[in-house]
Amino acid sequence: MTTSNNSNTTTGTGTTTNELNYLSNINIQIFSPQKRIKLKHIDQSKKQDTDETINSNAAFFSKKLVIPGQVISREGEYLKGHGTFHNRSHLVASVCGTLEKVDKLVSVKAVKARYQGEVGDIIVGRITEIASKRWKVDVNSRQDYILMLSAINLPGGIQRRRTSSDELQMRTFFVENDLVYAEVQMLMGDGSVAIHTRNQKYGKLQNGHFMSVVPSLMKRSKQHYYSLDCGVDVILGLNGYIWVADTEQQRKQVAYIQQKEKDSFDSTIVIPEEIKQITKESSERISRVVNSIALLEKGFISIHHKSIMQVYKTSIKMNLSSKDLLHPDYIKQILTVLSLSNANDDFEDDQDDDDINNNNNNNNNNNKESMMMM
Amino acid sequence: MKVSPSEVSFIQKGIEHNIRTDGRSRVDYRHFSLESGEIVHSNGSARLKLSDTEVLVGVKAEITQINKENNNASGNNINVNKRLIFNVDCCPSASPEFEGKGSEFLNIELAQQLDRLYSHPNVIVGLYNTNDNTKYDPPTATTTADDNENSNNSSLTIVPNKYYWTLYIDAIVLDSDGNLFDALSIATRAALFNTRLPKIKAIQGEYEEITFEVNDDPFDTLSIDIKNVPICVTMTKIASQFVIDTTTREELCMDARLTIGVNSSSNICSIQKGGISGLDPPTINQMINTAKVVGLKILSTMDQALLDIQLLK
Amino acid sequence: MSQIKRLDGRFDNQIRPIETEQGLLNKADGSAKFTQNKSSVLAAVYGPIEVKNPRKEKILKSVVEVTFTPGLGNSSYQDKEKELLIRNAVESVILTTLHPRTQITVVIQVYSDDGSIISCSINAVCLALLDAGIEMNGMIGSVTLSYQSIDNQDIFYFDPDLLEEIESKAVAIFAFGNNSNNIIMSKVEGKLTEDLYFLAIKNAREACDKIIAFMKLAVKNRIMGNEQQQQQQQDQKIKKEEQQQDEAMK
Amino acid sequence: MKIDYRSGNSIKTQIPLDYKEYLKRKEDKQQQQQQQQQSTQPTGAITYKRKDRLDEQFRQIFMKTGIVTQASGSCYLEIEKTKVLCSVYGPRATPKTELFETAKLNCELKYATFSSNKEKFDYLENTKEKDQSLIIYQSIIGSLRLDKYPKTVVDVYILVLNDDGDVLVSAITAASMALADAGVEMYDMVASCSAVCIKDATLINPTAQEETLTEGAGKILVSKMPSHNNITQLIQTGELNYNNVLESVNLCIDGSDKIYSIMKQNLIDSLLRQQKKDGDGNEINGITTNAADDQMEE
Amino acid sequence: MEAFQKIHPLEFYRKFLERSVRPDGRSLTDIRKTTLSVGSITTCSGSSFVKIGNTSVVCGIRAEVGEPPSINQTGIVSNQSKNHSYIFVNVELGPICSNAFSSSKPSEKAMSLGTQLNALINRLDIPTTDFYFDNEGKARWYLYVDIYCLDYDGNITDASIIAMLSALKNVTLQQGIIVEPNQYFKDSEQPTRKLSIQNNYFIPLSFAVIDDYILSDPCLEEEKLSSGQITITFNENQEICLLLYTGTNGIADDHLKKCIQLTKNRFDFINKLVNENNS
Repeated sequence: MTTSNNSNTTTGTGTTTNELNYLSNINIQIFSPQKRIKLKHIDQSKKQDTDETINSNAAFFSKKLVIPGQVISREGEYLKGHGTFHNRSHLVASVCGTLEKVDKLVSVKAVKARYQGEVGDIIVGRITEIASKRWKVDVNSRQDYILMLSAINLPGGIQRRRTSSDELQMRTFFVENDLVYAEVQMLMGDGSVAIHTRNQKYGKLQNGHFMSVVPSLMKRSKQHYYSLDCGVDVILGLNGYIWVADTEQQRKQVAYIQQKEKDSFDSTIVIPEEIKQITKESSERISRVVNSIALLEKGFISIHHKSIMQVYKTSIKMNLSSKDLLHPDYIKQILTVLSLSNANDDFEDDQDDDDINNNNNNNNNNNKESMMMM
Repeated sequence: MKVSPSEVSFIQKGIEHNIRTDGRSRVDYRHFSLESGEIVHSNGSARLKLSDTEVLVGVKAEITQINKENNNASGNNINVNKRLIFNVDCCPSASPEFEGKGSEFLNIELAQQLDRLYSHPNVIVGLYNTNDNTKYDPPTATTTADDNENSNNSSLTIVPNKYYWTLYIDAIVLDSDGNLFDALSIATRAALFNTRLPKIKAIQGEYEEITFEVNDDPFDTLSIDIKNVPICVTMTKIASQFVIDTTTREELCMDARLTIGVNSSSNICSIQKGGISGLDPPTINQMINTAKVVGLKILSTMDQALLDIQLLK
Repeated sequence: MSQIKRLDGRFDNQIRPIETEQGLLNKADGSAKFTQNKSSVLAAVYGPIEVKNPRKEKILKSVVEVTFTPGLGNSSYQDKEKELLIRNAVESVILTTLHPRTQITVVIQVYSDDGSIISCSINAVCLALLDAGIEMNGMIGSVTLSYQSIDNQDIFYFDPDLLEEIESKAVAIFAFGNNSNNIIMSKVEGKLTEDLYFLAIKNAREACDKIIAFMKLAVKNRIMGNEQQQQQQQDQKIKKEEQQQDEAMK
Repeated sequence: MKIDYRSGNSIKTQIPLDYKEYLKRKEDKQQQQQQQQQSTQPTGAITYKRKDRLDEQFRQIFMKTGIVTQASGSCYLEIEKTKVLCSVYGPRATPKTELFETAKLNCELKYATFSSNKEKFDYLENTKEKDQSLIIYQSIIGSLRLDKYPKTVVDVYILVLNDDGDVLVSAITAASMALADAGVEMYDMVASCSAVCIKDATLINPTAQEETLTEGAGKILVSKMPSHNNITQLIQTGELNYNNVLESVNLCIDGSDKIYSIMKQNLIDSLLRQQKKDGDGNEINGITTNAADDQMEE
Repeated sequence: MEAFQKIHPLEFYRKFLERSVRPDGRSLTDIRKTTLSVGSITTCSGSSFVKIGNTSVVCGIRAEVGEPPSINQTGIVSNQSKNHSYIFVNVELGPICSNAFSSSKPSEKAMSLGTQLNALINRLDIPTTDFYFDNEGKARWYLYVDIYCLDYDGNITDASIIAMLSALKNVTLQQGIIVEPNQYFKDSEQPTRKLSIQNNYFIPLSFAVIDDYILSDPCLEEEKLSSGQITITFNENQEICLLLYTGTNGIADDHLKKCIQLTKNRFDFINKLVNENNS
């Protein structure tokens, strides 16, 4: 469709340092002015293109899309839920999104809106402020959520009352900008939301990569912490915050922390360098997973362990290096591949754990196959 | 955007392994696309999208009269003879931090950086006819200079010692995901390439006054030769290594950065250090050297692409 | 000493007729207009009120703020100095310790400036303060003198107009209170010998007493609610008295 | 609010040029043009020879700390005619409730209106002052241990009284000295040096005349913490080739080492001066108290 | 002792003043050491540096050329339009000299001081011919006097006046030629001239009033504690050029007399100081 020039050359300037051999990947597309203007006025192909993606997304959601002001039903037929309002005798949508019906309650879930917590949601957040007896946590929502001192898991999992000395030592647990893995505890009457980390699996996230996507791409499921079979851990917070880390390294880290906590609690645990260490291969894998997620977001496809792995494998099959994943041309290619394979697939989120294990095995096999193909 | 200390160390680890979180090596550039001529009312414009970094540059040419009063005041006065005037505005849409006065210092820093990059008098080597690519000779001084005629960018002269073109280069940062310096310099170069100046004939009237005859044929215009126009490459030091084309997240873990301007004759046109911590001399040497290679590569790729477009027309 | 006739027909020790009006603004707590021929000033007082700028707040005193707005154009550096002089003079009569952590704002708007503008302003502010019912330890009156020497004769022009101010060798501004002999404010610009300066102080003190007496009467009339005509008659009477007294003084 | 220093005058004024100089410049220009016509050499490359000193030689430097009594630390610095005063206030608590873990550094450079004999352009001057403030800020911030002073502010004010070239170097050096004088914890002092490249010559510590000799000449500024061999600021403008850049950077590095030794000496001297003052006082006190003790014992 | 000074500064001072001394060892009438140097700034036509105790100011004068003022340009009668002045004074009290000042807007103190100095200079009666750029006065010199305070420890008025005076005395104006209208050139072959203020010195002295005590040459602490300030400036003929009293409590005539006498006593010193440095 474009007359763009896409030069993708690699340099062989064998000068001085070794690093320069990696010098590559400078891609420039330049659109000429005249062409560009014409495109806008005459060439409709681009527009159709976008329509197509919307359609495919619509198919993907397999749910009804509404826009603000669109009449959903007559009054009395349904109960008014979030994102809707009554106008004369009609129930009208107030946001752009998908229609959801639970019994007689109808609500519209916005396609792109800030996250709104519900009790039991598993989320990833970032500490923004330390107040008395509480932390404030940014969770991609309208306001900062609150993590009470009493709602955290004390080191070593000891169950005891929080003393005033704990209050003074709040900085040893979490400081500003730390990432936490938590669950929504309750919604307070004044609109504020409390979260808690009172479980061994929750707590501070360290030594991994953080990224954020649109919250509506996240799906509620039984599990949000996945150890993908490529050796990468992902935490898919329902608020659109995602954490990616190396399985092996995280396992060691957890073991180390537990060990340390037994010895002495009430002090900040500094993780030694050797435990922070990850191999080059695993950074490569992490970056591929990260890019897969970014690609899914670009294609507006819901993000869960299956879709991530699908992209991951497709990219390996296509023999792409992880950095190429985000090249516009490849994004298009992979998305087409995905939409083809997904057309037949009906997504089931509520899988049993066994199921996942099975899948994992399958995936492992697949992985081997693809490796062999390569 | 914020990062926690453990994220910083994770990013550093990745960079030491030569694999960044988005899969690039230390000296990989992100994919970028340039569009030019978007702003119809300007003389030239370009929009650059480098991943999530997006900048828009517009060039507006104006005729300026050399003010005798100012000019005779001091021959050393550069301000009067400045023919490229830069202005950068970080739009609050790029980041909430740019709201209000938040971007004031960044704007100045970016504009001054561009200003430094273009500080050499021979940045713009000449003009050529857009139609047939023949060189266009600017009118030269026929009479010996009475005033302090400056050699700076003399190709932008309309009437020697009296009138010249001033190019106002306005850049807007629409979205930001790091590497603003490089993005701006590349977009500026493309915008200059895209710039079309109308042909102007000055007619000496009776007495002192001069009237202009502007050629209104939209295709019979002048283009700027960007052969000597530099771009800059920012080398960012993170932990023990340095990388190019950083994302905002990487910039948050940076120790120091060095922005190096390079032109196609592989000369260094400007250097500016940024960031809090220091650099040792060997690293600086290495950085300059790498920047030179990267810069030349970007320039050659860019020139090739620009040339292709011209042929396509 | 012989009387000297000035350009506008006054004698050297004669001040211009005073016209005052109080309470002409309804938003302000107190306001007054003070007019002497072509020099005319409006003063408005707000307070004591909450301190707007917490930095300026004083723990033991109320803050006095003066804004001087010239009749033409924006306020300049010169006006800042006038503000400072007026503020200092006025601050010394207001019992600032009575209302700690408060602010008293004085706004001065010049209608027209024909000399002696600082004196006019101080007098106007004094009346406005009275009108606002702000506690003061006494009244304050101000007068401007210009010094000129003609034929080796030293002459003080009382209440000079702009022309006289410009052509003078020196201009002296004084402010006095009615309950002490001390000088509240004094500014001399130009060239004046020491002896002449003290002579000027003596003259100014007497003139100020007259002005204060006039202001007292004006306030009294306002409180009594007399009809305007009566007031005017009385005004004229006072003026005559003043002139006579001035003459007698010499 | 910035008020033009000429605002009091309704008449437009200008600084007159020297007539002889004007005539000379006119002549030069003609010559240059003739030369240009003859040869195809690029313009702007004027040869220049220093008369009074070597290319890598500094002018006389004088500095003195602690001269502003109201400030926490201050330094007055002279490089022959270039005169700069810097004062430091703080670290002091901020009224802002905003929480920061390190101290905030503010840096403000101002030119006195009479500091240069060029025409003053208010708007441009303002951005120039801000830009140079930023350069100074970046030069010195790396040397300070600001994490030692959480929730505070350190203000650095610099006033240029006389501009005869190398203002930035003077300002950075003075700022670092003033900070040391204020007792702000730092890793090392920052020494700075700049150079101008005219044709093949690299002139260290240029004068105002040398700085403006050719427009767009290569200019380099280096700030470093010598004891860490750490470069905190590096700025270059104008077109230079790679080798030239390296060469002049190295020259500047050597230059800043020289400046550093002067700074060190000055600081030690001022310390000794202070100690002597304090020491004298203590001595007197010591003797008297001792004497009193003796008496008591007896 | 120090704590007492910090908590009750006024009481602390009273204890000293009762014994007729000040905490820094001076008697009530002592003036701090005053030094002066001129011509240290090369980029301007005249300059001076004055130090009174710790207070230091630098004054620089830029000379520029412009057309002669047209008489009664605006039609508005004001102090300046009768004799269009050729000298413009500006005082800068920036954050560099004390943290009491901000850089964003000029302080009240600076503005009123600037006004006073402008008024003072306009009463100097320097002949207009002194400002002629060429012989006929087709163009005139205009002097911009900028006074920067470097260290603010009280009594900035005296320092500024001395600095302004000596800088003006230091100014040398080069006669020049006019090539075209609006093109002015200095010509070093033509004679230079100095401003004729030789016999027009200003002798300033400021006082602070604390309770009933009058302190000459107050330092910052004393200025802060004072209830009133007096500034007196004499000229060579023992005439008062500027006298300013401001304060919250009035002042008696006797006190003023005393102050005037003290100022007169300073005459010789200032005269010598300025003359020595300008020879």
